[in-house]
Amino acid sequence: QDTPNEESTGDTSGSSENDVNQDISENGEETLYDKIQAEGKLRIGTEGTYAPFTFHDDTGKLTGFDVEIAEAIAEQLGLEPVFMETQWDGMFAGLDAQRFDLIANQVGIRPDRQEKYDFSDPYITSTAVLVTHEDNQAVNDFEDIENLKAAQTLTSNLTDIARENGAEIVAVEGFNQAIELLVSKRVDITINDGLSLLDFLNQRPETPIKIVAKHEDAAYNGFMFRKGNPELVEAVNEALEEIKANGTYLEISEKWFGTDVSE
Amino acid sequence: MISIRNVHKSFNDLQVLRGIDLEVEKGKVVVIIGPSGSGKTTLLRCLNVLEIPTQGTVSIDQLSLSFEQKVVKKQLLELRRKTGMVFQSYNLFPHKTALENVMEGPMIVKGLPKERVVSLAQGLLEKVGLGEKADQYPHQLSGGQQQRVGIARALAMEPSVMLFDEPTSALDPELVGEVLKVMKDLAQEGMTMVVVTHEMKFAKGVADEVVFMDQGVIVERGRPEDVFNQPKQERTKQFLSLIE
Amino acid sequence: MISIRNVHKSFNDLQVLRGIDLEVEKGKVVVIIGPSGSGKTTLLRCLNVLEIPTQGTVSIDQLSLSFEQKVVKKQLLELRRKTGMVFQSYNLFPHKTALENVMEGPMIVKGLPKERVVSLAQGLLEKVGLGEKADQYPHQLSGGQQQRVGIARALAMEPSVMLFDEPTSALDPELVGEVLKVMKDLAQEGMTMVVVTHEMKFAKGVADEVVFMDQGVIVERGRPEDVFNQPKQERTKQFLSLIE
Amino acid sequence: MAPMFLSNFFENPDRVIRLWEIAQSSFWPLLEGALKFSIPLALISFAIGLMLAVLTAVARLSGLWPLRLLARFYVSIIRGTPLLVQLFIIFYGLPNLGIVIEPFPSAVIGFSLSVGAYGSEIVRAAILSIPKGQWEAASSIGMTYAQSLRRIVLPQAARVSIPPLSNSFISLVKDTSLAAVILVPEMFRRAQEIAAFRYEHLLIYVEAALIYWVICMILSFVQDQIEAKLDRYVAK
Amino acid sequence: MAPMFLSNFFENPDRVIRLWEIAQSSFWPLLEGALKFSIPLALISFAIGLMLAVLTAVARLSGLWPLRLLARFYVSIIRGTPLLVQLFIIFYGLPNLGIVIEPFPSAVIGFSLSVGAYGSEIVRAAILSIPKGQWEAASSIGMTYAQSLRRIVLPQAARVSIPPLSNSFISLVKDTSLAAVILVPEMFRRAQEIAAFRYEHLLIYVEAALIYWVICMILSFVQDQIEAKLDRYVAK
Ligand SMILES: Nc1ncnc2c1ncn2[C@@H]1O[C@H](COP(=O)(O)OP(=O)(O)OP(=O)(O)O)[C@@H](O)[C@H]1O
Ligand SMILES: Nc1ncnc2c1ncn2[C@@H]1O[C@H](COP(=O)(O)OP(=O)(O)OP(=O)(O)O)[C@@H](O)[C@H]1O
Ligand SMILES: [Mg+2]
Ligand SMILES: [Mg+2]
Repeated sequence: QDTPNEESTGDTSGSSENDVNQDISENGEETLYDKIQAEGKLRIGTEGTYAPFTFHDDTGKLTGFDVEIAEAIAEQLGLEPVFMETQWDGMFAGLDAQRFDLIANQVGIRPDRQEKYDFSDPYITSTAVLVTHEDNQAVNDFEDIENLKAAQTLTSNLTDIARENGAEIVAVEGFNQAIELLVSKRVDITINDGLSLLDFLNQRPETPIKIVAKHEDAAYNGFMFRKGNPELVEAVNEALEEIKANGTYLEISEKWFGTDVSE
Repeated sequence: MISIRNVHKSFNDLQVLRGIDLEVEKGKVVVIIGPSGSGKTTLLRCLNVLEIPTQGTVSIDQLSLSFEQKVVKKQLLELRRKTGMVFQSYNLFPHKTALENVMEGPMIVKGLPKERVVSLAQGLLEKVGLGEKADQYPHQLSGGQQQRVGIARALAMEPSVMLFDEPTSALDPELVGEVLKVMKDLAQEGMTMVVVTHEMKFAKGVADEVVFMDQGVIVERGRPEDVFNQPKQERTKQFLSLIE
Repeated sequence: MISIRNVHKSFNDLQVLRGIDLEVEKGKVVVIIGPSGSGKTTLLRCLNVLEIPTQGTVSIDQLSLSFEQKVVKKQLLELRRKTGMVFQSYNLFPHKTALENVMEGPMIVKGLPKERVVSLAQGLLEKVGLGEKADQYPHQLSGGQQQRVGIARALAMEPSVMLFDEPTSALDPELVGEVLKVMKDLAQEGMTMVVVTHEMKFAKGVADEVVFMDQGVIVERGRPEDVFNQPKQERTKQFLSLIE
Repeated sequence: MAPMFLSNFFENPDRVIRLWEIAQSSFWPLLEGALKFSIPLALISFAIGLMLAVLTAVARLSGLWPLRLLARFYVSIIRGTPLLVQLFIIFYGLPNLGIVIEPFPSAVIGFSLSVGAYGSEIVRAAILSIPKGQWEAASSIGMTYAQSLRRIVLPQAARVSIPPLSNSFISLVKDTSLAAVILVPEMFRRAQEIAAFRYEHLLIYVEAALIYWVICMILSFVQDQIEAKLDRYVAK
Repeated sequence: MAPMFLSNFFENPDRVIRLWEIAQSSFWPLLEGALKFSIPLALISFAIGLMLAVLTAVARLSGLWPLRLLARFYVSIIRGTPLLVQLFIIFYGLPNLGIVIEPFPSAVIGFSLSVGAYGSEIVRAAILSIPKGQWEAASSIGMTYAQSLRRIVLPQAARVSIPPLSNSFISLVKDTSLAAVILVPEMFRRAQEIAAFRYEHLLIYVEAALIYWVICMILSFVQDQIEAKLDRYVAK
């Protein structure tokens, strides 16, 4: 139960009276990464409500694939990971407001996001699956969804797939809402992440939904950073390489999914 | 015409009326006096059944209600519509003009057509000397004027008996006269009236009978000159000495 | 001792007092009468500067305030503390017992120690005949008892002059006497008093001077027997006929 | 990270210009969300809720204890639990019982029930604040309970309850943002959508807040007008 | 999708048993969230907010127009914009100005400001409801404005304002769920966490709602006690 929320002691204002959005001053004196190293803490923003990537287990402990990868990277960097949990919108605002140093929450690497933020190398490859109600016999593949109602979160590759195939988007706030709408037949389909769907069906096998198709294109998710901190991104990328090399990554991946999800 | 027999009224454990008998003949004026808390208001409220007696009988005209058993709501309303009540604190409807205050009863309760009610109400306002004030709201009227509207409102229902509960005691002294005058006129026209008041001059001049109440019983009654000048009971004497 | 000179008071456009001059010598009782709205209450309120006159001078004892220019708050408070006010509607503090009502002034305003104030207040309550009622809350007291607590509360500040604004007109008739008695006793003890009242018997029996006001001016003044029996002004006669 | 203007304008004019553009381009969609959904939702729910409130208040004051108990229970449940959860149950829970209601009607039901519960306490207090003498005067001219209530007491209670009711209405306007969770594309939902693409949550939320503020100020103004009008029969 | 019991009990007893288990196992974490965060947050914010409310009410009634204007502006801004946005600005906006406040204090600031604004209207109305005669009686025994306010008017206004203030307090308890957005792990956040793992949103939200309800009923009970106590000086 000890989500270390209140431990965010990092008062970044001390060194930045004026240059609020840029963590390096023009003179390049102290970078964000320097500061993190000095404090020994890596502050990670995450939702904490997205199983099996970032969620609270039976004991109330924050865990999940993204959480453990982030922990492994922090350890690799010799830093103490401090997770700070909030909602999707709070996550972005919190990164902007320098309340976190990075976000670990299955954030897809997309060009529009890259305009404002930097990303690490992808640490997971996700596949999209097409889900319908059990009773639905009409939808068997992505080409069948034209003009059907699709429950999708606002910005994701999954939404793009739905849109490209001509579905009408019903915007939802999260995975669970999409499933609720599908079960109550308020929407016809949802295109969602294959891994979280597997986890869901594992927990709630009696739910009257079924996976009817997989998308062939893979999407890449990475850690997200404020722009202007190349040192930190670089360090995280190196650490990611390292844990992949030393087997830690594979161990975590197999623990959660029984397979290697990096490709 | 009006007859109350053995009326008792208790509030929880408090016995407020303890066996009141009273007869008022048609066209007569009865004045009730007595110390505060003696039950005068409660008696009036039992007469128009705003308060339901715990025991006893109340009759007005042909209608007689006995309160030994549970009474029917419809009969209560019927009895009540035979009485008109004028309150110490006027209780005009503040969101209606003087005219509308008077119209409310005939229009809503009797369901008379609006045009007829307007002229009826206007006539009554003229009768109490307020023809000019028909379109004023209560807060724009003096206390005496408000009380006269209150009398007109009660008259509009054409009651068999008018009940007055200290109609002048909230008024500035120089406004008392105008209300008493309207009441005197009513009495002269032959209206049956039961009046709780401490205005001795009115009682002496207008009343046919004076009733002195104390602690829920009628202690003494009689012609005003008798009660005021030669009270028989000690309690009456004592009370009269306090208010003189 | 008390002297008011050329006091004017307007509310926006409404001239309520239009040049009042009044002297009250130490130990004297002045009764003010007049129709509703004539400015009696406003005059009392100017005397204890609850209302600040638009013009004129008010002096009590040695302290004199002229209202031609802006006055200092501190002086207002000082003048006010020389007066004690008794209101028509008692205005007791409902959340405090009778004793606490009386203690409030000496304790909070004068800052006297609590023990002394308790015995002072208890003494005053006994003086007005309410020694037994010290721990009752106002709503547990009758109107006459509340008004007597009001008098004790005003006396507790040891004022140079007591102001009474229709102290008995909200009271049931049989309770009026007990309040008038306390006031009579005060007058006999030599308290300087200005009393607005319509109790003619009190005015005749106790007043040293009667002042008749109408429309913001003093119309007539004199010894009570003169004003009541041989009023000189037409307006006075008319008013007296209305309230008799 | 919106109000950067203050510290960053000179260092970072591009960013300020970008923020300004986002603010401009999001203004109309936000306003549309407000005009097409937030405000109609608030108005309809308030109208229905007000009727419910009066009925509930009268039930609470009635002589029949089952009616009183029912009203009490309704008020307690609605006031005791978060509106968000209530909307959730109506929209995601009722389908389990075979009752499927569209988003907008679901929102109307949820908000009306809420207004009804909170409003009933206001109306009840207002009815109780009318002096007993008014009831008695009405009875004394022969009015029935229902007539007294309708013609004499409620009109006066209306005047008394306008300030607290308009408080409720202003709260309601802001609470419509909760309808986002059941797919009503009202203003706050729009703000979320725009922010999700533009990644400027704070800016757009502040913008939405300003629009709410303007709406609330207009409502307060309307309230003052109504109060002034009803005050015609009350001493100044 | 929780209350399947009704339709599904006989078809699916396993599921009912599972739901019951989930409800049981989530009860303590929810209660802990309520006791450690929601309730302390509400209590602290209410205490601070109440002081703010009295100050603001007195400012609104003061003779100094800049003070009046300031108080008015504060109330208008806070009441006119959603609490969620206010929390957002305090937590995610202020760091832009170099002011970084921890989650719990941020929540306390946000909620206190809110209670202060809404409460000030209640306190102001209560002060205005005290008859002028009370001020005059206080003045007539020589009290200053401050003395009259403190000793005579506010104690009586307190009695009048308890019902609406306790309404505000009950709302506040439920509004603490908004603190989730600024990282305070209060009860509703716990509910979301558990629901995300168990995929039984409706069940757990209903459970949280019931806990809120019980808290609110306890508060109502406390309110009745306080009212009864303060009523000792008022006629029955
Ligand atoms: N509704 C009530 N509930 C409880 N007690 C009541 C009620 N109405 C009156 N009483 C009590 O009944 C007694 C008589 O009251 P009532 O008003 O009839 O007296 P009254 O003679 O009219 O006095 P006053 O001259 O003060 O008007 C009083 O003790 C009063 O407190
Ligand atoms: N605060 C005020 N603002 C405006 N007008 C006022 C105010 N106080 C009194 N007045 C007006 O001043 C006039 C005199 O009022 P005042 O209360 O002094 O009369 P009064 O002689 O005491 O009458 P009463 O016998 O009814 O008490 C009235 O017309 C009244 O409406
Ligand atoms: Mg009476
Ligand atoms: Mg006066």
